[in-house]
Amino acid sequence: MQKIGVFVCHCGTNIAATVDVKKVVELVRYEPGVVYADDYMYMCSEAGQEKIIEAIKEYGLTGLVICSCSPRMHEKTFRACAEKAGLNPYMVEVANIREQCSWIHKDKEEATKKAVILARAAIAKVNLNTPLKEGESPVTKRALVIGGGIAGIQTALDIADAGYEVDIVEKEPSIGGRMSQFDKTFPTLDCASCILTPKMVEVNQHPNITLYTYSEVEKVSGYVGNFDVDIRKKARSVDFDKCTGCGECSTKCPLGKIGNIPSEFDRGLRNRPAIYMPFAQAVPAVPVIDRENCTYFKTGKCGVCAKICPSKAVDYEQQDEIVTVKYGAIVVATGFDIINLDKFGEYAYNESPDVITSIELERLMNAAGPTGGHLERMSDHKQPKDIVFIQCVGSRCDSEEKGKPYCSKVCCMYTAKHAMLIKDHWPDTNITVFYIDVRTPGKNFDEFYRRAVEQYHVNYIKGQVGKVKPQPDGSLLVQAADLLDGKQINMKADMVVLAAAIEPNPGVRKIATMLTASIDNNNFLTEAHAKLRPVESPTAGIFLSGMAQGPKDIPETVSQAGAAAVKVIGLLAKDHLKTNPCTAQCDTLLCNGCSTCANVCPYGAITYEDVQVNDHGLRETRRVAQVNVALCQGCGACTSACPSGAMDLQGFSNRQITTEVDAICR
Amino acid sequence: MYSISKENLNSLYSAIAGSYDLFMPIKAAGQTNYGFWTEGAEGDIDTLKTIKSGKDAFFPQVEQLYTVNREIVPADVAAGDDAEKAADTPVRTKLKVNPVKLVDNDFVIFGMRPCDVRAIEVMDNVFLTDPVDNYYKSRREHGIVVALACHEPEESCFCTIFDIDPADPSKAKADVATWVIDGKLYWKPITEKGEALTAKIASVFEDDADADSKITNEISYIEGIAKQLPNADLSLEGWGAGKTDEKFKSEVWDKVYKGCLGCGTCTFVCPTCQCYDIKDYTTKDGIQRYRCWDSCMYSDFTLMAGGQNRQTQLQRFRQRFMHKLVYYPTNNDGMFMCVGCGRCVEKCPQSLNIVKVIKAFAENK
Amino acid sequence: MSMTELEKNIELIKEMSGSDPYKCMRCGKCTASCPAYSEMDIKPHQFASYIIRGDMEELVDSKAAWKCLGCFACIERCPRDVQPGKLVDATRQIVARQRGGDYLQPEEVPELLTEDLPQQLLVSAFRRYRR
Amino acid sequence: MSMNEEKKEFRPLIVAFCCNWCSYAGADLAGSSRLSYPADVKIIRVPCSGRVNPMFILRAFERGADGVIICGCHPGDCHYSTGNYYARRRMALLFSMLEYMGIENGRTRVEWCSAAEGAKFSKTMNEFCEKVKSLGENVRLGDIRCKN
Amino acid sequence: MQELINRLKELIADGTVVRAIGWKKGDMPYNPEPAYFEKPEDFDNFVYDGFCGANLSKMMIEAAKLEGKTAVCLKPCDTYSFNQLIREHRVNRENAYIIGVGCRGKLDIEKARKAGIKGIKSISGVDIEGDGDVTFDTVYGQKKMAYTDLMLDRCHVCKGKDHVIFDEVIGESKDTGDADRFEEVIKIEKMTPEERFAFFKSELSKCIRCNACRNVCPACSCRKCVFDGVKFDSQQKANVDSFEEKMFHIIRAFHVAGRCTDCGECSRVCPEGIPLHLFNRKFIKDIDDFYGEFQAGKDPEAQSPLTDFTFDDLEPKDAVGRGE
Repeated sequence: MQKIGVFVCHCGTNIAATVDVKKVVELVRYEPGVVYADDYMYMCSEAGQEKIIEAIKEYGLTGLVICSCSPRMHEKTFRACAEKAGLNPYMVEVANIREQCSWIHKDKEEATKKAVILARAAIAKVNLNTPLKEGESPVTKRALVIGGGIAGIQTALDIADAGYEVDIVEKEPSIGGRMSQFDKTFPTLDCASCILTPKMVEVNQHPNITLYTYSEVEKVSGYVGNFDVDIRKKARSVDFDKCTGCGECSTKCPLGKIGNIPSEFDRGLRNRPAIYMPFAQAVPAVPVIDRENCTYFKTGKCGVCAKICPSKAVDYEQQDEIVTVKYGAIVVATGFDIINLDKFGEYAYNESPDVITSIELERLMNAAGPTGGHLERMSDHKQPKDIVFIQCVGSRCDSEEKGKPYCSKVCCMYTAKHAMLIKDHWPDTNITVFYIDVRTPGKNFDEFYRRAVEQYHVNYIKGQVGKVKPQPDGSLLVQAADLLDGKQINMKADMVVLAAAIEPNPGVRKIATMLTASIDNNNFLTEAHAKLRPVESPTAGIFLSGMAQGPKDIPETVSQAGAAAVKVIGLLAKDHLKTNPCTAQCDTLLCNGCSTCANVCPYGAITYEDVQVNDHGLRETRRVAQVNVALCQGCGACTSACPSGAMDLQGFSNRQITTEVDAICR
Repeated sequence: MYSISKENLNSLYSAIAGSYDLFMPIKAAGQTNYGFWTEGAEGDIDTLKTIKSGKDAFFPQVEQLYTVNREIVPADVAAGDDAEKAADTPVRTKLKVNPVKLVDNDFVIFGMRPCDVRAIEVMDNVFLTDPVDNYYKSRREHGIVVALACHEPEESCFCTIFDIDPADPSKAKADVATWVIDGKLYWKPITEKGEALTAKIASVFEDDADADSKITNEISYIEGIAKQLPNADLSLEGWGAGKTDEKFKSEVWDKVYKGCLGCGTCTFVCPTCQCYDIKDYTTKDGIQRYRCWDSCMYSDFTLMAGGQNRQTQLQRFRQRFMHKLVYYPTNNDGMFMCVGCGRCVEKCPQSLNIVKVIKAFAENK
Repeated sequence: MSMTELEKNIELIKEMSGSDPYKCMRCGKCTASCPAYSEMDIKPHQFASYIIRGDMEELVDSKAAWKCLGCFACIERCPRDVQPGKLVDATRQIVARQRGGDYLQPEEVPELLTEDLPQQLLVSAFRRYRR
Repeated sequence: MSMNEEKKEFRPLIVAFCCNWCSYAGADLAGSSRLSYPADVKIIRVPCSGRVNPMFILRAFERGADGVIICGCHPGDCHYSTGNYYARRRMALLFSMLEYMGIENGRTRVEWCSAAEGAKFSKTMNEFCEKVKSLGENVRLGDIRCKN
Repeated sequence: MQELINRLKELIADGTVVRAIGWKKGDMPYNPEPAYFEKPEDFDNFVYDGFCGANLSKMMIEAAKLEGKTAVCLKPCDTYSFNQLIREHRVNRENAYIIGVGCRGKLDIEKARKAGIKGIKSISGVDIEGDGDVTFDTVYGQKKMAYTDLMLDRCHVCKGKDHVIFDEVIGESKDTGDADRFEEVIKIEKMTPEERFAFFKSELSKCIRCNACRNVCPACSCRKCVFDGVKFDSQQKANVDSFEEKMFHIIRAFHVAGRCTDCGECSRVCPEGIPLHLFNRKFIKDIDDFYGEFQAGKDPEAQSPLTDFTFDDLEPKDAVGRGE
């Protein structure tokens, strides 16, 4: 029989306001196995833990039940506390009477009753707990960063600088990501490529970093410290070792002039050849053949690039290659894109080339962009005089079909940036910004926005635009209302810039599934804890960096990238990881050797061996299941598949769960 | 002699049920088993053998013995008057045992065949000898057995080898003997209990002057049939008291047990098997302790923590038949623990049965 | 906990209109889109605030409640699914109910038609009464 | 009459099996967002919905539960890759069998609920409680011995 | 039958096998028992006729552990069970010599009893090769029944006359199927929930927990059943008219779902005549409906539906209420 101590936490008033803590203590005192029960204001506090330790020593407790917040919050704390007092940490169970009781119920009597039941279930479970010992698994000292934008670059550099090897997998031909498309950055207005390019070069040259560009993650298996990742290196059709990056092939590609292949990098504002580098500073500076559009691949004729390449680097025969690499940690830095604007017919984005998105405006204002940095309308190449910016296009929408429910966070700032940059170059431009709210929390952010208003006289109007109507004269009629002045506005504009909502890169869903990392309704990766573990995924060994986790600007991205790197470094610095002791275990006397469990094990942790058994005196050789505890992650799939009950899960055993059911139903 | 036409049996049942609980063969979902008769239930005395025997009447398959509840002794009570001590006194809990009430109302077991009536004697030897089983005893005291003659014995029957007369229940230790002949039930009280019962329900009967001659004819007809049955000549030579060593060590067991599945069909349909297990069922605040039939054919029969029960099916198989044909007779003046009802002959999934065992030993002498 | 009178009213409007005035973030897209803007003494985006404040009487007495053409532009474009047009409609229903169920029957619509009535009113009338 | 009026409202007993990674976290989120649901729901934490053995579900019914709900990660999001896929098949067959045996539909449910879906968790539990309440006490599956 | 006996004797004589598993003549004309045959004289009692319904594949679990090969007589439907046992590594194929025996449907003596036939002295017309009616010679006179009327229910939904695994086949088989396999299940599905509940309650309340259904089942081959063990605190011996028997029968069927070949042994052996196959067959039907047709034991390589999945499997909520 266990000697169980029950500790009920008030959590200030968080629990005590709705749960009669004293009453819980009185009622659970009588449960089988309980020898001690008490309450305390904050069980997780130093003093609270001290109380637990004292009780363990004084009453010789063999098991603890803590009635407090979610075990996801403090189970670790209390386990460590038990360990301090010499008790096996797995003799602790937490009854969640805060998140699953006091916080959701109002009626005190009802909440108290429920708290008692939850405590009873935990007590019943502890009665069946057995001391468990953590195992150890080795750590592969290499990290994988998925995504080569600023988030991935920064994470990789930080990890590499700490002395660990890092691989970056980028699906585009070059690293650089969205930031490489930007012209200037807020709130300092410094040139994006001026700060990004050096980092890209550094990545390329860093001895600890391996780049897999034009590559994708194909398959992930394993677990923290020991991931096996298949990376598909798509055929570039250009020999990496031979290519000098001279660019001759791109210049000579016949499709460069006559083809109609929109440049992804320039958001379709200009065309590119079939063999191309996305942009001049691309890293690696090796072109790639777009096989879908290339005449040679379509018809077998042409071959101009291969002929003119001075170093004979073009290789049409190249095949996709799959490499399998072992990693200890994986960082997801898959970044973002902007939403599709098809749903917003009222803004005429698909109707008029002069209605553009902000990211297109970045390209239009960039000296290396399609217009050489000269702001012009795509319809008639004239410089726009009146420019209207529309904020929150697709952000802050109520329903899925309208757009995204969240604030995209960066639009207010980049719009102010755009307005000022335009005014700087072309001071006689009239700029109107229609906004719902101007949101500028951040260092020097509001000052930046005020500068746009006060210094540059950008006209900010509160009121969402209702409609943009292309006019026969080529201008755009913008219909809006000034809510503060109470007027309806119908104004003509030469160009309309839409601050389209951002969304996580659509590829992230597939990657999250492979990694078994969870994602939220908006496809942003979920962090292990919103406040306390913001750069970790709930899945051990998976870390989050950049926009993949949520909207953020460049400085935030860079800080998060660094934070993720630190977490990775912390992991890789260990030679061994403690493994979860809650693993499956096979009772060899009950095992039939039927292999059903092995068929459902996602980790290949179950093997079969012929072993000599002594079944109450009956000695024979039997084929029985054996669990490799280093591989087993404790999901328990095998236990429900096993018909005889031979396979059981430590810490969540069949009898433990059954007894919890019984306790709840009592 | 009392008689009642078969069409009016329901009024007989009603009359009995008016004063007693009536336990009798009832047809439900296509099968006939003993159960308590209530208005609307389909009493069935034509089916020769109920699937389970009627032993449930005295030794139910599941029977609650008592319940145990935990009572809380509050700290202050546990500590007595010493209030200061109370704070440090651990709370105690006390177990409270609540026995179930023993059966105290008379009930009637109607339609028991002579073999099953003999089986009651077999069980009496177990449950009514020291130590007496109170649960069984109370039922025996309050149960009134109405035996029914077999009309058409079947090929699986072999009661005659145990000197049971299927045709004449008045020879059996029943309280009332009955026959069904040509659409009429004839009723003959034997014991005082039987008389008392008869007195209470006499109004439903009519008198039949030819009863005695009809019954005599029926008895001789059935006895004639019984002689023709394939196992009528089965010999029990070599079995019985004192044969333990000889039979236990026999090599024949190894040959006969192999088909055995280790299910409990034979034991559960058997009128004489009386092994049981006692288990606890946890309820809301305590446990219910109940006993239920167990089968020596089960691998977990008498299993204890050390695991030292019978390990192989051979051992279990041997145990069942040794018990019936050797151990029991040894302890009970040669009485066999089998009444030849033939239920196991009919129901064994693998067609193994006591007859085959007896024959196998005879062949391998 | 019992609901205040105000909350009950808002619940009623929610029920009638199927839209939730609390969702409004005052972006003004409805007002921007409103073709009857100049006629509306209470602008579409203000309907939500009026309801939340409980100024039902002002709404009921307003011109706006009757000037809305029911063109559904605001309903179509509202990013928050507040759909002010439905709130306007609910206001009208409240008035209609106050008048004792004096509903307009679809058959009566043609009789009420005059040449001056805008086409859109006709269309919206049909849309509404078909429900 | 007055007896009937005073008769207490039927409160179902609901056992919820929640996987540790998604649904239990979703329940926590519902809690920290103060999104209430009836106290009738009692959660049992399991590592994965694939851990839920049909025996547990039947056990809960035996012991007097009026409804059992299993919550796991969305298909494709299982922390252990595939556990919920197996659970999905198991539960589909089990639920169909219970229906076949004449047990009211609606006493069992499987819901996929992510760690981010506190609102969904709360909504699901509210709905499920309502449903089970409308079905009344579970008399077809419970063991009479547990009622004492 | 003589051909079969000769062949078995030959196999033992030439050392191919050490023993054979077949049926031994019973003491009644209808109760042959599964038995081992080793010596030539053992075969004097060998029988193979219409009453040899037992599925011998489960006996191979133990037999295959013995020294030397064992010949086993399997009817076409039994071979499915054998395949399933191979898939689950419960028998060693190498130690088995499978003789596919012919089958023209197996007989159920209960059918005769139900027809009022009793006091049977001898039976003719049940030979494996014959056709025509079955004649009973009883102490109450001679009775006749058509062979098909005497057949086990399972034979009316025969899986076919082909053996799916064998070393050799002796004798002709006949597909005796003349009913729809899922007819009974569909009939129940069409009842109201109340009717369904009442139906199963009345059937299951007959259960005496003798475990014959479990112990005979070739798929229920656990060394120790969960209902005998303590792993779930589920050790059950009580026979109370409440939940336990429902739980037992649901779990019994659930544990063999996707593995049950629908051999029908459970219903054959139930002393109370409970149609236990209705549980198994419901799972089979659901598996077919939800995940595509699957016959356990047909292909020992095939993944069982319950250890398999597709990304867009049916949601549990759509698995119920389909009839509504």
